[in-house]
Amino acid sequence: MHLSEAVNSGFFFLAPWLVFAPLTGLLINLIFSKWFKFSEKMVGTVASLASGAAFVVSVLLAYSVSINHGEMMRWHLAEWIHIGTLELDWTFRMDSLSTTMMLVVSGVGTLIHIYAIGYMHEDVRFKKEEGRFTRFFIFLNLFIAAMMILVSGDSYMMLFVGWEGVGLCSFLLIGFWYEMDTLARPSWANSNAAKKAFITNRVGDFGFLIAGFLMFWYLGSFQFDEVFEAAKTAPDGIIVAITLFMLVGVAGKSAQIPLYIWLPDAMAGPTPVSALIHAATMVTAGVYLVTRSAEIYTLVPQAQYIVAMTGAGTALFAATIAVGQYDIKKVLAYSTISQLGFMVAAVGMGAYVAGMFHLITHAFFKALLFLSAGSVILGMERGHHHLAHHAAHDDHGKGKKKEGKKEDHGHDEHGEVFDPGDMRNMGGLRKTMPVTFWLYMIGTLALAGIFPFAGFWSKDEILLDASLHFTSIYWQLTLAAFMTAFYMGRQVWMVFFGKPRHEAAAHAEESPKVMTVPLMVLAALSVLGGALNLPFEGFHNLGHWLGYTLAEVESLPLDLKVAGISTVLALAAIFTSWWIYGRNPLKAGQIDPLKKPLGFIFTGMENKWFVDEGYFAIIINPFKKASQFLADVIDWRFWHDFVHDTVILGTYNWLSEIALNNYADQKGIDRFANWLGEATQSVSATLRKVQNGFVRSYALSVMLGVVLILGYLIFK
Amino acid sequence: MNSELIVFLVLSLVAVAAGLGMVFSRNAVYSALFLVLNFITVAVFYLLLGAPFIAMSQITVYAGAIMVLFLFVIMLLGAENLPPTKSLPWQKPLAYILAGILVVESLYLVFLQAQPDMVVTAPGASVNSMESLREMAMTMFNQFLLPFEVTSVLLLVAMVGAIVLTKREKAGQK
Amino acid sequence: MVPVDYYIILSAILFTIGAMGVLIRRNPLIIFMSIELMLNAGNLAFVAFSNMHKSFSGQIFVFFVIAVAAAEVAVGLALIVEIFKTKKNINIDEMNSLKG
Amino acid sequence: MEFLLQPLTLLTFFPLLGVIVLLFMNSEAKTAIRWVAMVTSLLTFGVSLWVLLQFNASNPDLQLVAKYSWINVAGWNIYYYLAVDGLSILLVLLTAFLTPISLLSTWTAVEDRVKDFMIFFLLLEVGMMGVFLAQDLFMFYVFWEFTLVPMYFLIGLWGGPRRIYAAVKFFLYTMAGSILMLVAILWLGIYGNTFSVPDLIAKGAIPANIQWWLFLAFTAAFAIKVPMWPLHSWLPDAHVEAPTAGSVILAGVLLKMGTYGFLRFNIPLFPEATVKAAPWIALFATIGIIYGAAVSYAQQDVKKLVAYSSVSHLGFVMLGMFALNVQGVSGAILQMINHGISTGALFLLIGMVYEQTHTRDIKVYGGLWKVMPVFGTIMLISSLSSMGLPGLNGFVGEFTILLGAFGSKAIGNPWYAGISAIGVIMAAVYILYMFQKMFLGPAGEITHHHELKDLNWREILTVAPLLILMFWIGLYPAPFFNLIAPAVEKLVSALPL
Repeated sequence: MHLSEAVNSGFFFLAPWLVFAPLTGLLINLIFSKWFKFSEKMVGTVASLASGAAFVVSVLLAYSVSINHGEMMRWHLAEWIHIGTLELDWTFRMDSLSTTMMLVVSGVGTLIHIYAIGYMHEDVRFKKEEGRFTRFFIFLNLFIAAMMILVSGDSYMMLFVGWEGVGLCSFLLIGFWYEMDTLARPSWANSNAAKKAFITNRVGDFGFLIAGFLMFWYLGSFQFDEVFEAAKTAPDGIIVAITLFMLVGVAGKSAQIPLYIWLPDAMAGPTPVSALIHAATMVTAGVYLVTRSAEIYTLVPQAQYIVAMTGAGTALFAATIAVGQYDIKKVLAYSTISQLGFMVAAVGMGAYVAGMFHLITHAFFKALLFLSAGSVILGMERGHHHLAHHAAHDDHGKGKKKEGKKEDHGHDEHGEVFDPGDMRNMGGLRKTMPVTFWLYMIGTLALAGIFPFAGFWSKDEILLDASLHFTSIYWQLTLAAFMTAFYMGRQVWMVFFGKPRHEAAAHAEESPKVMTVPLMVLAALSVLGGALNLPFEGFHNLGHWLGYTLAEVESLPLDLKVAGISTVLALAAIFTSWWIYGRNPLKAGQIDPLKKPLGFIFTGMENKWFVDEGYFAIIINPFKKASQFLADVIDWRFWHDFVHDTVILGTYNWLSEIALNNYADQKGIDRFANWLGEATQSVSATLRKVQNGFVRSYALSVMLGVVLILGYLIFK
Repeated sequence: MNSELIVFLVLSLVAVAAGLGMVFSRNAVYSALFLVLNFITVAVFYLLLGAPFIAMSQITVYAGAIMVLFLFVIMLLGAENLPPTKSLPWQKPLAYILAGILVVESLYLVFLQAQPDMVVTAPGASVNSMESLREMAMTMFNQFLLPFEVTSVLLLVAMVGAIVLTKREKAGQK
Repeated sequence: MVPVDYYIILSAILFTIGAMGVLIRRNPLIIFMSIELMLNAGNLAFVAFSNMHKSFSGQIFVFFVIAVAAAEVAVGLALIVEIFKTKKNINIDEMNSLKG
Repeated sequence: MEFLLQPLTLLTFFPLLGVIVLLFMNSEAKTAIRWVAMVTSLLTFGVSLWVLLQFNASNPDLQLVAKYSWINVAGWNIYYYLAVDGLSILLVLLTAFLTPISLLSTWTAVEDRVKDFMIFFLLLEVGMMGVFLAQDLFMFYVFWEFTLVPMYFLIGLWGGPRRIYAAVKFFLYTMAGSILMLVAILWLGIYGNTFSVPDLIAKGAIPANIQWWLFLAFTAAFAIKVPMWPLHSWLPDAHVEAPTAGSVILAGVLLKMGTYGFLRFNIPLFPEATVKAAPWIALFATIGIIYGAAVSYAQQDVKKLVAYSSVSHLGFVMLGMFALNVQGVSGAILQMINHGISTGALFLLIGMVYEQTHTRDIKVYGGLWKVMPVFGTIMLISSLSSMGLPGLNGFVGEFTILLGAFGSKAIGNPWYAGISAIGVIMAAVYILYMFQKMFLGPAGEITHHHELKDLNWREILTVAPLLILMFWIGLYPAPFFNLIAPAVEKLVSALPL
C-alpha cells in the first residue's frame, strides 16, 4: 500500500505491529544480547524502541480511526480456533476506545521503559548479574505485547489471551527479585507475592471463563459485535449471569473487593513495574473490559448497580487502609486500588467516559507518583550506601566487592535491616531531592483532585455522575476522595518535610536525568491531562471521541456544587494532614500520631483490616490441609497402601495361603501333593543317573531307540 | 551277472572296508583318508545311478573341501591317540550288539519288501548327462527356489558362527 | 543291471558302520567323520530312489544335505577347536558338564 | 513387497528394522547403538510425515487401509487391518515425534545395557503404533498387550529403587482391565462374526442392555490405562520409578492409549451406552480433575507432582470426550497431544536436573533460575503450557474442552464444566508451587548447588521441538483442528443425541 493512500485511508494494516513490535524487541534481546554482548544501554534502547514503535503504531491507528470518523475497523491476521460453530480469530479491532487504550499503554509504557534504564541500573539489588537486566526488559516488552493483544482484540477470547498474558508478566515482574524479599534479604517473600498475584488473577479468570462459556452457549459467539447483537434478545437472567461472572474477572484484574489482596503485595516488583503494570495499565484492564462490554451492561441495571457498589466499596475500603501504611509504595498501592474503585464505580454507573477519563489521567499521575517514589527509594538507597561506605572506611571497601555477590545489601554494618521504602525513615527529602519533590507534589495534587490538575477533572466527572444517579455511591466516593487527599498529604509531609529521621535520608541524592526526564513528561501530562475532557460545551473531546464507539455518552456540564464540595474537602484533608503530620513532624521512632485517637481502628488500617489473615484462615490453610490430607491419608495411605497393598494383595495372599492350605487341603490334596512331590524326587534321583553327561552314552540310547523302533516296525 | 553288477559289488566291498577302516583306525589321519576313499567310491555309485552332478559335488565338496578341513583340524590338534579309559565299560560291546541288530533288521526289511524287477538304469543309456543337469537345474530353481535361498542363509550363518567361535579374544578381555 | 535293493543294503551297512563309529570312538573328530559317513549313506539311498522313481527331487535333496553337512562341519569343527583351546583336550568323555 | 511398502505397515514395523540392526551390534558400542536407535526413530518419524502427506484431511473415513485376512478359522474373520483417520493421525504423529525426543534424552542418562534399552524402546514404539493404527479388535488387543512387555522392562530394569514393585503393579493393573476387555472382544467377534471394527459398526444395533455390559468391560481396560479416578494408583508408582524416557512415553503416549480406546471403540461401537454413561464419566472426570490437582499440590516429589497432574489433565480429556459435541471431542483429542507435549517436556526437564542432583525432593531445590537461566526459562514455558496459559497449547485444549462440556447435551448440565474450571485455578496453584519451590526463592540447600550446569545443546535440542509445538498449537492450532475435524464430526453425528 502506498503511503499517500495510507495517509488518506488509514494505517490499519499496521495493526499487527502493535504486538509484533514489542515482540521483535523481546526476541532481539532474548537471542542476540548474549551473543553480541549488548551493554545495558543497548538492551534498554532496543526495548524502549520496540515499545516506542508500538506507540507510533498506536498514534497512526488513532489517526486512521479519526480520519475515518471513528468508524471501527478490523484487521484479520489469522484464524485461531475453528471448531463447528466456534470461531475464534486473531483479529485486531481499531476503534476510538481501543486506540485510546493503545495510546495510554504504549505511551506510558515507553516512558517507563526509558525510566527503567536508569532505575534498574541504579537499583542496588541489581548486582550486574548476567542476564538480569536483559530479562527485565524482555518481560517489559512481553507485557506491552500482551497488553496490546488485550486492548486490540476483537473478541472476548482474544482479549482473554492478553488478559492472562499480562497476568503472566505481572507474575514474572513481581517475582523479578525472586530470591529475596523487599528488603533484599534471602526469602521466599517476593516469589510468594508473585504467586499470589497470579493465582488471585486466575480466580478472576475463572469468572471470565465461565462468563465466556455462557456467552458462547447462549449468545452464540465471542466476537464483540455479535455478542452485543445477540444480547439484546437474550433473557435477562443470562445477561446478569454473564456480567456478574465477568465482574469476578474484573475484580481479579482490577483489584476490586474481594480479590484486591494481590496488588499491595505486588509492590515487591521493581518500581517501574509497579508504575506500569500495577498502576497505569494492567490493572485498568478490568475497567476497559466493562467499558468494552458497555452494551451488555446497560441491558441489566441490577448488575450495573452491583458493579458500581463494588467499585465504590473498594474505593473507600482501600483508602482507609492507605491511611495506615508506612511503606511509601504500599500507600500508593492502596491508593491505586482505591482509584480503580473510582473507575469501576464510574463504569458501573454507566459513566464510561468518566471512567475512561479517570483511567487516562490516573495512568499519568499514578505512574508519576510511583516513579517518583522509586526515585525517592533510590535516593534513600544511595544515601544509605554512602553512609555504609563512610562507616566502613577502606578495609570494608575490599570486602564490599566480595560481599557484593551475596544478597545482604539490605543490612547495614550493625546487621540491622534498613528499609529504604519506609516513610518513617525519611523526612526532609525536599532539600536533598528537589526535583523529585516537585514532581511528587504535582502527582499528589493531581491525585488529591486539586484544581486544575488532571485528577480534579476526571474525579469530578465521576462524582458528578454519581451525585446524579446514586447518592450512596456519591457519598462513598466523596469520603474516599477526602481520605485520598488526606493520606497523600500525610505521605508528603512524612517524606519530604520535617527533619531526616534516618542518616540515609540526610544523605539522599537526586536521581539521574534518564529517570527525571520521563517523570517531567508525566508531570506535564498530569497537569494538562484534564484538557482531554473539560466539562464545558465544546471541550468534551474524549467524550466525543469515545462516542464513536460507545453508544450513549453523557457530556455533563460542570456542577459547581459537586466540584466545590470535593475541592473544599480535599483542601480540608490536606490541612488536616498538615495539622497532624506537618505541624509537628514525626520524630525518629515515634509512633503514628493517629494511633492514639483512632485506637483499634488505626490498628485495623495498619494491618489491612486483617483481610489477608482472613483469607489464610478461611481458604488457603484449609485448602493446604485438605490437599495434604487427600494426598497423604486418602490417596497414599488409604488408597495406595491400604486398599491396594493390604486389602487386594493381602486378600489374595490370604486366599492362596490360608484358605487353600490350612483348611481344605491339609488332609486330602496336601497329602497327595506331598506324596507326588516325594515320588517325583525319588524317580528323578534314579533317572538322574542316566544323565551322566557322556555324549556317547546318549548316542547309544539314541541308537537303542532306533533299533527298537525298527524292531517294532518289523514285528508289529 | 553283468559288468555293472561286478563293479557295484567290488566297489561296495571297498566302501564297507573303507568305512570300517575309518571307524577302527587308531590314527585320525588314517581315518580321514579312509573316509576320503569311502566318499570316492560313493561318488562312483552316484555316477552309476545317473547322477553325475551329485557325484561331482560329492568329490569337490566332501572329498575335497570338507575332508581338507578335517585334515587341517587334525593337524592343528595333533593326531593324538587317546588313552583307554574305564569310563563306559559296557559302551563298546553294547555298540557292537546294537550295530549288529541294526544291520540285520535293515537287511530283513529290504529283503522283505524286495522288488527284484526294479533295477537302476545304466548311465548314459537313456539320459544325456548334460540334459539331465539342465533339468535338474530347472527343478532346483523353480520348485526348490526358496529352500535353495534358505540354504544360502544357512551357510552364511554357519560361516559367521565359525568365525565368531574361533575368533581370538583381544588381549585384555578375558 | 543292479537292483535298487543292493544300493539300499549298501546304504544301510554304511549307515550302521557310521553309527557304530559314533558309539565306540572317543575322538570327536572321528565321531564327526562317522556322522559324515552316515549322511553319505543316506545320500546314497536318496540317489538310488531318485533313479528308481525317475525324479530329480532326490538328487536335489542330496544337494541340500551336502550343503547342510558343510555348514555343520564348519561349525562343529570350530566348536571342537574352541573346546580344545579351553580344555586342552578333545576327549569326548570329558565334555560332560551337562551331567545331571 | 507390496505388503511391506504400504505406508501404515511400514510405519508400524519400521522400528523393527532398527531392532534387527541392534541385535547384531556389539553391546559395548554404546554411541553407535544410540545412533542406530536414534536414526531409526527419526526415520520412523519421517515415515509418519510421509503418511501425513498422503492423509486426506477432508475425508472423515479410515484411510491408507491395509487389510488382509489374517486368521480365518472356525468362521472367525480376523484381519490384519491397519488404517488411520482423523481420530488417530495426531496420536500416530505424536508417537513418532516423542520417541526420538525420548531417545535423545537418554543419551547420557542411560549407561548400562544401552542395547537392551534401545531394543525395548523401539519395540515399544511398534506396539504403540499398532495400537493406534489397528482397526481389528483382535489385532488391537495383541498390540495393546504387547506394549506392556517393553514398558514393564523399561520400568523394571532401568527404574528407581522400587522399580520391581512399580513394574509389577503397572503390569497387573493393566492386565486386570484388559481381561474384561478381552471377554468383550470375544463376545463381539462371535456376535458380529468379525473382529473388524468398521464392519462391527456397520452391522450396528447391539442390544442396548448388552451394549451397556460391553461398554463397561471396555471401560475397565481403558479407564485403568487413562487413568481415571479412582483407578490411578499405579500411575504415581510407575512414573516415579520409570526412567525419564519411560516417563515421557508413559505420560505422552501410553496414557493416550486409554483415551484413544474410548474414542475408537467405546463411542462408535456402543453409542447408546455412551450417551447413557456420559454424565457418569463426566462426574468421575470432574472428581479426577479436582482430586488430581489437590493431591498434586501436596507432593514433595517433583515427579509425583507431575504424575498426579496427569490425573487432572486426563480428567479434562475425558470430560471433553464425553461432552460428545464437536468442541469437546476436538478439544479432547488436541488435549491428548498437548498433554503429551507439556507433560513430556516437564518430565524431560525434571530428568535433566535429576541427572545432576539425583534428588526429586522439591524442598532441597530453590533459586535454580539463577544458576540455570535457560533451564528455568524452558521450564517456565512448559509449566505455563501445562497450566493452560492462553497463547500456549494447553489453553486451546482446556478451553475447547470446558466450552464443549459446558454446553454438552450428553452431560446435561454445566456444573461439571464449571467445577472443572476450578481445576484451572488449582492447576495454577500446584504448577506455580512447583515452579516457585524449584526455581524461585533463595538458593536451596542442595549441596552442590553452585556446580549445577545449565542445559547443554543436546538437552536444549531435546526440548526445543516441544517448545515450538507449544507455541504453534497455542497460537495457530488450525492445521491440527483441520486434521481431526471431519472425523470428529462424523463420530459425533452418529450418536443418538
